[in-house]
Amino acid sequence: MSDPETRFGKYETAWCPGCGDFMVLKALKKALFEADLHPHQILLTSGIGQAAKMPQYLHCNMFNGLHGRSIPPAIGAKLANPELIVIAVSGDGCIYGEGGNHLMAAIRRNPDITVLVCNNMVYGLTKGQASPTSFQGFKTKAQPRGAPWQAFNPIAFAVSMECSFVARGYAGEVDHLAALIKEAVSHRGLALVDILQPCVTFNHVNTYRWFKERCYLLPSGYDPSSWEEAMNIAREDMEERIALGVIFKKEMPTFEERFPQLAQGPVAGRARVGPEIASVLSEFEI
Amino acid sequence: MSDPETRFGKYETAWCPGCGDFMVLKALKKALFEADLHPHQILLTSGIGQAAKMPQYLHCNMFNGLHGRSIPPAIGAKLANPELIVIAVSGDGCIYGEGGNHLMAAIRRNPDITVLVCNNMVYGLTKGQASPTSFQGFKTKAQPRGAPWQAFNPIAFAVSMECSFVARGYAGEVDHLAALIKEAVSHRGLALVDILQPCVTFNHVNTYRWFKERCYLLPSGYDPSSWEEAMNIAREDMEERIALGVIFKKEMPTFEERFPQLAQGPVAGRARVGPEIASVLSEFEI
Amino acid sequence: MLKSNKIIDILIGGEAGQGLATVGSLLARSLASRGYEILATQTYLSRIRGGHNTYQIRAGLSSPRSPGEDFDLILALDRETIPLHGHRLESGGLVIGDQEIVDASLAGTMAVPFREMGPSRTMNVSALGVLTHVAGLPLDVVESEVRWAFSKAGGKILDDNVAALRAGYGWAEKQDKGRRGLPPPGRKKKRMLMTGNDAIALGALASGLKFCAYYPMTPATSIVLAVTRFSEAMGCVVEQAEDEISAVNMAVGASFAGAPSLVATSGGGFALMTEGVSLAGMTETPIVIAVAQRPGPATGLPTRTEQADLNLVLYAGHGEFPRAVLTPTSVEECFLATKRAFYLSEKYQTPVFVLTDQHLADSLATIPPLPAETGDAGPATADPAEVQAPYRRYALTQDGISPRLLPGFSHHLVRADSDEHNEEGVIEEDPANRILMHEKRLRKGAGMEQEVMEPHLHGGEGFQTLLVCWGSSRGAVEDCIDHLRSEGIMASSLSLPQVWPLPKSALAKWTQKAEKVIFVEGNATGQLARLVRAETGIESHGMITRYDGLALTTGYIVNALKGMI
Amino acid sequence: MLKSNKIIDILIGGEAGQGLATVGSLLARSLASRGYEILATQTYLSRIRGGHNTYQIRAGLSSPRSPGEDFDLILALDRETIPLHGHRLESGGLVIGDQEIVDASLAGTMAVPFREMGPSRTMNVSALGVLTHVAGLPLDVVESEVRWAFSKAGGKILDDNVAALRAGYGWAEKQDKGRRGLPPPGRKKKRMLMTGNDAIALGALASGLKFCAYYPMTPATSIVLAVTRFSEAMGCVVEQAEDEISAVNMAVGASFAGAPSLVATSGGGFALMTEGVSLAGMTETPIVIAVAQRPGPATGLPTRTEQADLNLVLYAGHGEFPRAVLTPTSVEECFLATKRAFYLSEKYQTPVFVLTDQHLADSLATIPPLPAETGDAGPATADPAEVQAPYRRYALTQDGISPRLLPGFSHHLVRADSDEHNEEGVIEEDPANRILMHEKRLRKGAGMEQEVMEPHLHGGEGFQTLLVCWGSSRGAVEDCIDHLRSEGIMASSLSLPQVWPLPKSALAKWTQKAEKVIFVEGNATGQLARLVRAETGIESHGMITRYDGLALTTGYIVNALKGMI
Ligand SMILES: Cc1ncc(C[n+]2csc(CCOP(=O)(O)OP(=O)(O)O)c2C)c(N)n1
Ligand SMILES: Cc1ncc(C[n+]2csc(CCOP(=O)(O)OP(=O)(O)O)c2C)c(N)n1
Ligand code: SF4
Ligand code: SF4
Ligand SMILES: [Mg+2]
Ligand SMILES: [Mg+2]
Repeated sequence: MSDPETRFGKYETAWCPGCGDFMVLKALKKALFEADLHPHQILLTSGIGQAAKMPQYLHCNMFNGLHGRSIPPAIGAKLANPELIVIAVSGDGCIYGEGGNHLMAAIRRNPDITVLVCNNMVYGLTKGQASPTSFQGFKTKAQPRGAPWQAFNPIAFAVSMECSFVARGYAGEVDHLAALIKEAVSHRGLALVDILQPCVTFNHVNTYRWFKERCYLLPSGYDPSSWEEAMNIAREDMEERIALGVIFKKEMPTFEERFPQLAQGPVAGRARVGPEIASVLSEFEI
Repeated sequence: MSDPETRFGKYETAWCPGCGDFMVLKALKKALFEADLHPHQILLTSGIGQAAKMPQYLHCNMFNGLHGRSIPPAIGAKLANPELIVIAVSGDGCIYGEGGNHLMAAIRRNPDITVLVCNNMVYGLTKGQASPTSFQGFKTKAQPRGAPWQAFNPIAFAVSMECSFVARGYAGEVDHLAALIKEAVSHRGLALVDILQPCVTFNHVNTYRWFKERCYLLPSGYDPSSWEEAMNIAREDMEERIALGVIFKKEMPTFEERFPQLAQGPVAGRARVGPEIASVLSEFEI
Repeated sequence: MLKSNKIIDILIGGEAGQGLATVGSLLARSLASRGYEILATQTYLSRIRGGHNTYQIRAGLSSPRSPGEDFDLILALDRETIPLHGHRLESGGLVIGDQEIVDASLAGTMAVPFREMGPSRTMNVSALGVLTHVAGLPLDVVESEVRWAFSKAGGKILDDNVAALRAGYGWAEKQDKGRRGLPPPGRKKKRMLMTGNDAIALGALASGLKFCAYYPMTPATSIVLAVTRFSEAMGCVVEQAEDEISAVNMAVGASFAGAPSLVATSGGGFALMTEGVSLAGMTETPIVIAVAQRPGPATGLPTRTEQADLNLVLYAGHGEFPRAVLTPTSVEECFLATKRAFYLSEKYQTPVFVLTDQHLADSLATIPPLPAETGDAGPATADPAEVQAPYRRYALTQDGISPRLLPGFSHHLVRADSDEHNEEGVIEEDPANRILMHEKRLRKGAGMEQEVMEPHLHGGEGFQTLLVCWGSSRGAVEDCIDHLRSEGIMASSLSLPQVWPLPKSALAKWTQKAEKVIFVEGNATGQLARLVRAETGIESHGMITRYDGLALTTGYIVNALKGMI
Repeated sequence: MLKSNKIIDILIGGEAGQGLATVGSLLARSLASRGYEILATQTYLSRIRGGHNTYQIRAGLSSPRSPGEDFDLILALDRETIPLHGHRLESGGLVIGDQEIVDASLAGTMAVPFREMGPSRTMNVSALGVLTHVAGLPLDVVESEVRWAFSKAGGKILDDNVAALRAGYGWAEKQDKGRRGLPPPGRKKKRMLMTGNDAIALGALASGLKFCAYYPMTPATSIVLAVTRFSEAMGCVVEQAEDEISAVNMAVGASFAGAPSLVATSGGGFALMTEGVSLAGMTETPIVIAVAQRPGPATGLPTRTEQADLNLVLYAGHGEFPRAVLTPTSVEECFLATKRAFYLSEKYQTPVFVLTDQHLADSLATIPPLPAETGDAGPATADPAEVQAPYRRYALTQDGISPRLLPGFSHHLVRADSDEHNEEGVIEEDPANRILMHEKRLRKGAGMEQEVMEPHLHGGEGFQTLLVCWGSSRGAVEDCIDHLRSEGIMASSLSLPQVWPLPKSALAKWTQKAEKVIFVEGNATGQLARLVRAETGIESHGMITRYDGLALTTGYIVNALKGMI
């Protein structure tokens, strides 16, 4: 198993040729490989969408759930078995749209999971409606006058909520993205990686070229522990420049650590009903 | 109708004596009165909770909907009839918890509605569970070890999303609150007013005294148009000091303005099917 | 109405915030610890203070099945109690209230000078003192309950309350209104005292519950509070989710990972979970969903009771997949049915419901001790060593049940998919595969049909009229049967603790013996009656329905039966 | 299978992204504009590129009711088409494909040198050119459709496509494979061409639709896209919501404010809306909900078809409240049923469903011109001047319908409440009020029962066997009846365009004449059959079900009937 594809498999996909998701998949395999993780240690959860097909193409445990709901099963599984490396991966519509409330709550909880958002700024699988991250004015069949909303800025949102780890990657920079994902997976706490992912079929505005012209790597001296710096980066106008890298980082206790129940290891698979049940029942004796 | 109670009525309530909601109701009536609004011009929507009972006690149009869903019917009604003054009022659990996704999306849309959150930092009606704004460690029957999450900071969240109008009021300062609400209602665009509201029954941490010791009014020179200033205020540690006033303000086109359909007035109540239907159908002739 | 002299009925009425539930539960506990069998029920409003609530206790030498409707003792803590309930005083009964509320000159009333007995915040405990004497309870039994209840507060609060209790008792002793007590209980049997919701929580914990997610909603919240209370001792993780959608999806994820999981909610919250139920059906993930009904539609009457969400629970979730719906008929059965629910859901790897209502959820009853069985009550997982790679999570089998492995516990990979999938759990859109997988899932339903909980027949095998009911109304229906039989009417009842799969053969067997089959349901449209007709063709000859927010009672049913039989 | 020589069946197979739908719809439009009646259906996969999809066209001199199963012409755009569908070629039929795909030496094949006809991105239009000739269509008819389709792109793209069309046509002309064309159409009748989803959108707009909220979901999205296309012309506000919960709650709010409102979704999205449906029921707010079914559970087969969400739609939402469920049986009826849905929902102030499926949603058909009636099709509101203050939004009336006012249009205040409420809309927890209000709402259901859409009887009044179906399968069932009758079998069919309230008297009338009643449904458990039994006691003698993701076809039904009659 000396390379990512041998370890994590190579599958036929249902993506369009040229889709940025191929590169995300590649980076994800590379990251997991370099983190020395093995398929059975990993649980990938996802919602529904093009990006959400990712776990179908990666040899590991998988829970492919409902549209918008990649995060709740990830948290449930992590609480049941904190030893699993849990990664939720889905699209921008799935995680920032339908599932927005779960992301908000997850950031406040800070479970030790990684959230990868393949952000193509459009709804891919349903054929090209505007997504929360579509730029205002982005024209589609469903929004012939252009998206009528302000675009969602996931980085500013997450930084404002003091999310434990906030990063932005770009599908066009596989090695950099792989390094980011690797760091996100090793980070203790909720790690959000917003991944700019060109959709060659439905997004003719935010193309490879468009990203290439704007993306830059955060300088090596950049300090992600500064909230103010992070917020400045987060608020850069994407039409002008787009920073890639770990933008914000804050060490905090994880959600799982707050449960004494989990101190002796996973509750999943534990001997089911111990003698404690007798004393519990006895509390109701009269 | 020379005073708020004559115009907007006086009802028996189902609140506990001493509840901060009484003062919010008083401030709301005062604000509407001083804004020279009349009952039939106003639509109050709400979710479910103690605060969500507010419209029951105010003489005006009312849509008392589902828990968590005060905002979507407000937007629907506003789009149907932009001439209505639409105000959504509910609790912190309702708007920041169950309904978080709607608040996120509403801020991005910027409809000209007002959102009043009676933030008692607890679930009142269901007898005292932790809410998103409960402080980490806040102990309840449901959270005997204390709330395991970071508290939600609605002000930082809204400012980070460049919400058109962000304010914080306090039930203990009725006149100030009334002025805030009046300003929020006159503001064009989405106005979020987070209202600190003591719950005398289930929140024995964030009490009148606690608030009194920390709350201060933003100085008259404060400039809510500065995002950085606003974010600084938003991020003040509530344990230390709590600013009251209009914290952030940004003029933007409203959501309704983006619909040419609404240029000639409300679609609600319009003559139903005009001669345009013939040309629409003719597009399908073959 | 049939009422033996071995039963006493007590009603306490008052506002929320007056300590009504405190008096009620202390009295209930005292009666139970004295050795009586009790059943206590509550009605309350959707508010924290004010309004008019009641706490009712029926106590006796044998277990009461349903709440009383006429009262031996009425304690009025507010002014509304007497106008609302005064006419329900038994002859010879006693009304107790503050002297400002009741008219001292009337026979059968005790006008108490509560103000003289202590501060107003202990007035409820003074009233308990009066009740203690009148109900013929030894003071020390009640006092030790009061001490237990206020032990945590301690200090002056404890002392004040004990003093208030004694003051009330002492005052009552001096009156000559007699006592309305029960005959002394025999040798005390071992008993437990709990609510329907407690019993569900215990049933879940006794089944190896390891994960519980919820969003607060009356009348389901107290299930989760009971689980929470024991969660650390039992190694169960409990999390309050941001909404019901998250609760059910978290629970499905936790269960997938290997933690037997529970969610608890009521109608509106459950409506939000229905997509997740379908997910559990498709991914074949065990999950138990406790739905405590309250009257809808929408917010409805949030604190009252109804049985109108049977259809919702039967058909919730898009697409077709197997499920079971258990409808416990008593507090004790809440425990048993919940255990059954975990057994079925883990065995058949599918969602299973425990469907109750506010009436049962809040019913406090003495029950025989519950068994403290230990052991591996949880999921039957396969032995990873005996499973061939690649592991087929959805292997096609004769009974539709695929050997289950947990992710992370072996080198096998566990792959679950909400899309239609092949045996390995990979998305597959081919029609032939669809047929195989769809039929595999539905076969599990056929298996569950072979092991349904059988209905309870009451009244004996000889009858002309058969009343059929489900869930919480069993007690009232059975008391009604006893009453009818005492009047020479040949009626029996069949109470269903499980409505899906439907116990078809028992229904066929008993209904065909009846001249008249009458369904008794706490809803307006007769949801069980329709289900039975759809599934078996069995016709009902009448329907007794109730949908005013209150529980079905013996008197209500007897009344409604007039003219029907 | 019965097939007249006045019908031609064409199948086009290929990958997503190859322009299959473009060729298909251009050919369909050309056939229609030439004066033929057509029905075009699609199967596709849940992906944007690749996979194997089909586009089928049946064209004839009279309106085709259901898609063909054997083909006169098969166009293979990919390598999978021939292995998958080759055996379904009619004798004398023709297979057309690139010379690298088909074997030129076989009779009945046309191996086309597409590469020589232009760039690969116009290969689909070259193929259309070949089909144009073979199907006996005049080149200019098709060319004008191509010009129309590419007029927006214009320039080189337009020119290249026209050239490709001509190249294909010219090449085919030179072969001696003959033509498979239809007899020339008679005098051209006025026709419209649209899909089931278009027809729903038009039905809504023609009913005065003023607000539409949705979250994208196959196969419902195209309803909303059609509404969007005309939204500015028709003064209708359309908004893509952040999720389905918001969509339905927005629509309820808009409708409350006075805008007739529509939401459109499919099973999983609808599951999320069910709490909102209950809200509409309780607040008595009109709303029309279009549910286009696809196979579940969970994500299931997102682009395929099924009729398995009938139960969900019938019982969605907690608590009991009136609703209507319309199940249009053809593209034309999608328009009529949607108009009916708005009429019912506005009249009875309650949620009404238009329940279709992917098969009907995506069916493209020629239909008689739809009436462009103008007028006040919307809600009947009361005259504010004649309403006494305080306005009672929930005034108790005999038919349960309370006079409706809109907020902001007069000095009256309109107060809607999701809690149980009194006549003025204020929360009220009293049991007596509950009974009045609950019965008031349910009375509206009784009213709707008086005006159900009657079922369609096909085959005549003399029959031994009666097939009963609902929704999209009508066409296949009726073609099956014609086939059976042509073989001397006395069978008729009853197709239900409305299943709730159930057309009980028509069902009773026709089923009692039948020796055998057989239900035909696109689900595994026979959901209509169970509903009919529950409501009427009518038994079925057999069931034809389909749940592989494909539509019920005439051949499938005829096959399944073998041995049954
Ligand atoms: C509850 C629900 N609503 C809607 C859908 C339909 N749906 C499937 S994928 C999708 C959007 C996909 O967009 P995104 O999450 O951005 O993923 P992408 O395809 O762009 O990778 C939608 C709306 C669904 N499957 N379930
Ligand atoms: C879908 C749904 N879930 C849960 C509930 C139960 N519920 C009613 S109010 C409430 C919380 C109220 O808290 P908050 O919104 O903070 O209002 P407060 O009572 O504190 O004013 C909950 C959980 C409900 N009515 N509907
Ligand atoms: S539609 Fe876009 S996101 Fe989806 S596979 Fe194609 S290129 Fe990728
Ligand atoms: S419980 Fe709290 S929020 Fe509710 S009425 Fe009482 S004091 Fe107010
Ligand atoms: Mg996307
Ligand atoms: Mg609150």
